[in-house]
Order: sequence, then C-alpha cells, then structure tokens
Amino acid sequence: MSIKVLFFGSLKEQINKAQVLVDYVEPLTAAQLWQQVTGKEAIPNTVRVAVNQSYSDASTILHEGDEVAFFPPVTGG
Amino acid sequence: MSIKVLFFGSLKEQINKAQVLVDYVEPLTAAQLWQQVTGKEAIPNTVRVAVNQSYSDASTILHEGDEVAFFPPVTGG
Amino acid sequence: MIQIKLHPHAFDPLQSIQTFQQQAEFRAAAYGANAIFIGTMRDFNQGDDIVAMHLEHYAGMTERQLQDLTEQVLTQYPVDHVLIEHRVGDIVPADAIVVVAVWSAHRKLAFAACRELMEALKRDAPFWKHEVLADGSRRWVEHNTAG
Amino acid sequence: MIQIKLHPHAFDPLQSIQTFQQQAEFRAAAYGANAIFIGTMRDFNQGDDIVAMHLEHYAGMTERQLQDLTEQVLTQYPVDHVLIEHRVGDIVPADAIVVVAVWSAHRKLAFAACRELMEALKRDAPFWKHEVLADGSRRWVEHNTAG
Repeated sequence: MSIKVLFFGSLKEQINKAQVLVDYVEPLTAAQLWQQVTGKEAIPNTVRVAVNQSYSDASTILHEGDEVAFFPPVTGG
Repeated sequence: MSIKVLFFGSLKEQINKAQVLVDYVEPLTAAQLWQQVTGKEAIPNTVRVAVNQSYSDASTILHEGDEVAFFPPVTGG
Repeated sequence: MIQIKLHPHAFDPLQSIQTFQQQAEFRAAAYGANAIFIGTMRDFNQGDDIVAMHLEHYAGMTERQLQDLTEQVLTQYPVDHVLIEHRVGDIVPADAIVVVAVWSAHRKLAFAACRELMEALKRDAPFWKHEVLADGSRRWVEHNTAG
Repeated sequence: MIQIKLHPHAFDPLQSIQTFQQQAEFRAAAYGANAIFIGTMRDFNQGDDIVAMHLEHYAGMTERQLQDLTEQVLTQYPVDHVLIEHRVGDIVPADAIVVVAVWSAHRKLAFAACRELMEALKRDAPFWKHEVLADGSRRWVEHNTAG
C-alpha cells in the first residue's frame, strides 16, 4: 500500500512534482513524508497540509492509502 | 405668499391632513409653524422636520415659499 | 456613476444590475468586487401575516435624499459605482423593495459601502410602509431596526 | 439549502442567482434580505496589466472545503440559503470568478454571513491564481488580502 502526495500552486513548480506515490512505512507523520518526498527539512510555515482533503498539520500520523497534499497560501475568490 | 406644509405616514393620519397652505408672517420657526398647524405644543422627538426637502430642525427660520414637511420615523428599504 | 431610480411598478433587481453594467461608462475589468443587497417584501412581520403593503414616499425629497446620502457614504467609502433602486406604491409579498449595488476594486470597501448605504437609506430616506394584514386591517410600520 | 458549484467555463452569476431562486424549496416571501458578493477578474494587479489567468484548484477538496466552511459560518450566522459558485480553469479579465449569495429574514445577518463566507473562502478554499502578464510572463498570486 502507498500514500498519494499532491502539490499545488507555486509549490508544485518549486518541488517540480504534481503527484507522487510513496510506499507506506509506519509510523509516518506528515512532516516525515514532506522530508522524504522533498528532501527538505521542516515544512515551511506558509505551506499548508491536507490529509484526505481536510486541513491537517505536520504532526498528523498517516495511514495506508491516505492522500496528502502540500500547498502555498490559497488565492481564490 | 404662503408656506406649504406636508405630513406623511402615520402623522398624516393623526393630524388628519396631508397638505396645508399657511400664510407667512415673519419671523416664523418650524416649531411655531407646527404649533400653528397642529394646535399641539412642541414637535415630538420622533417627528422629523424637512425644509425644502432637506432635513432640518425645530429652530429653523422659515421664509416665504418654503416647503416644510413633518413626518414619523422612515421605514423604507 | 451614481444611479438612483424609483419604481412605481414591480421591477427585477437582477435585471437592473445587468442593465447598469451594460452602460458605456461601466468597465467590467476595472472593479473586481461587486456587493449587492436586495430587500424583498416578506409575507410576515411582528408575528402577523401580511398580504399587501403600500410604500408611501415624499416625492422629490426621496430622490434628493438618496443622492445626498450616497455622496455622503462615498466620502468615507469611495467605491466606483453605486446603483440604488427602490419600489414605491402598492406591493405584494415577494416583490422587490430595494436594491443597493456597489462596484469597487476592493472587496472590503465594496462590502462596507453597500452596508452603509443600506443603513443610511433605512435611517433617512423618506419612505413609509403601510401594511395590510390578513384580516384586512392596516397598520403603519413604526420604525426600522438598525442593521 | 446550501448549493455549491464549480464552473469550468464562463458563467453569469446573476443568472445563477435567478436559477437558484426558481427552485421549489425557495420561498421568496420568506427572506426579505438577500446579500450578494460577486468577484470578477480585473485586468490589473500590483501595478501590472494582466491579460489572462489560470485558476488552479484541488478537485475534491475544493467542494468539500466550501461545504465545510459554509456549515461552519452557518453555525454563527444562521441564514436560510447559501449559494456559492466559483470559476476554475483559464479565464480572462471581466470574467466572473466567484458569487456568494445568502438569503435571510434579517438584513444584518445576511450582510454578516455573506462577508464571513467570502473571508472563509478567500482564506481556506484551495484555489490558486496564476496570472499571465501583458509581456507574456507568468506569476503565481502569493496570497489573498484579508477583507
């Protein structure tokens, strides 16, 4: 089983990835997933985290099959 | 020359007049006009005064040809 | 632009807004933010069923007062355009009573101007509502609530 | 009713409101107060001419988040109906981006709910604007201003 990771907006261009599948190895937090996928240290303050399409945070424990998204401040409306 | 006096809303019904023409005798304030036309003492706090279609008050000095209106709180919108 | 209009017959406020936007002076890509308030006649008030209403107004002063209060609000909330239309005469529930629409480059300003215009209209525009209740009796609405 | 819709193509927000009001559940004589905000694409931003824009969104989360933030706002501002429609994809200046419309018996509540919904949408709904400038360069809009 794996975890689907999505990037949006300017972050998608910085990371140069829109979507990645990573193998799930428990226990795994959103912060650890970010390090694993981006090679960067902590999640920047401006980056928002969503797990299964709901706002979440860096310390959230992930599970098999989760969809995790990282994105910059939203600019709709 | 005369002054045109108008009443609106519930006040029109209480006074039982919509429009009156009164002879102008200077000097005349809106408060004196009110007494003359209605037979009542002071203008009640809730009654608003307009002179020549602009909000005014009891102490306003009137002139020949003025249009003076007395009305209750407005309820538009 | 400031555009003020009284309607002696039923009007469609959405149509009024669309017509306003079709004018040559209206440059749609300039504004970004459009705040609108539409007031409609309800079929109840203060616990009673209302079947009809007469909207009395002070002809002449009404137009002048709406213009004055709009200019006053614009000194504090300088939006680009203001449209105000208000019904007068005999109306029935679900009829539109008033539309206030403003256009600005800025959302905060648009919201604030629209709300202030409605408050000023409710407080100072010389209209009086005379309600007809379900039992045929009539009564004057005594005062507007602050918004 | 809470009605939320994303538009992949140009839409007319006034038509959306009219269509909303034609539903069986919509009883026009019940509300009295209808507050609306319409956001439109401007042809300028931060001093530059903007010729086009791509509105990226997180499909799935967007709809869910708009529903969640609406339910959240309704706990504090219990209006009767909420309509939210938002454009996605490639847009040009003067195109409608968003409409938020609320209906209530009370003017103050309608204004407040409309404003709060717009603020919540601007803060939390997962959309990202990618602007195309007059010289052909592109840039992401970095953040929304608080309203």
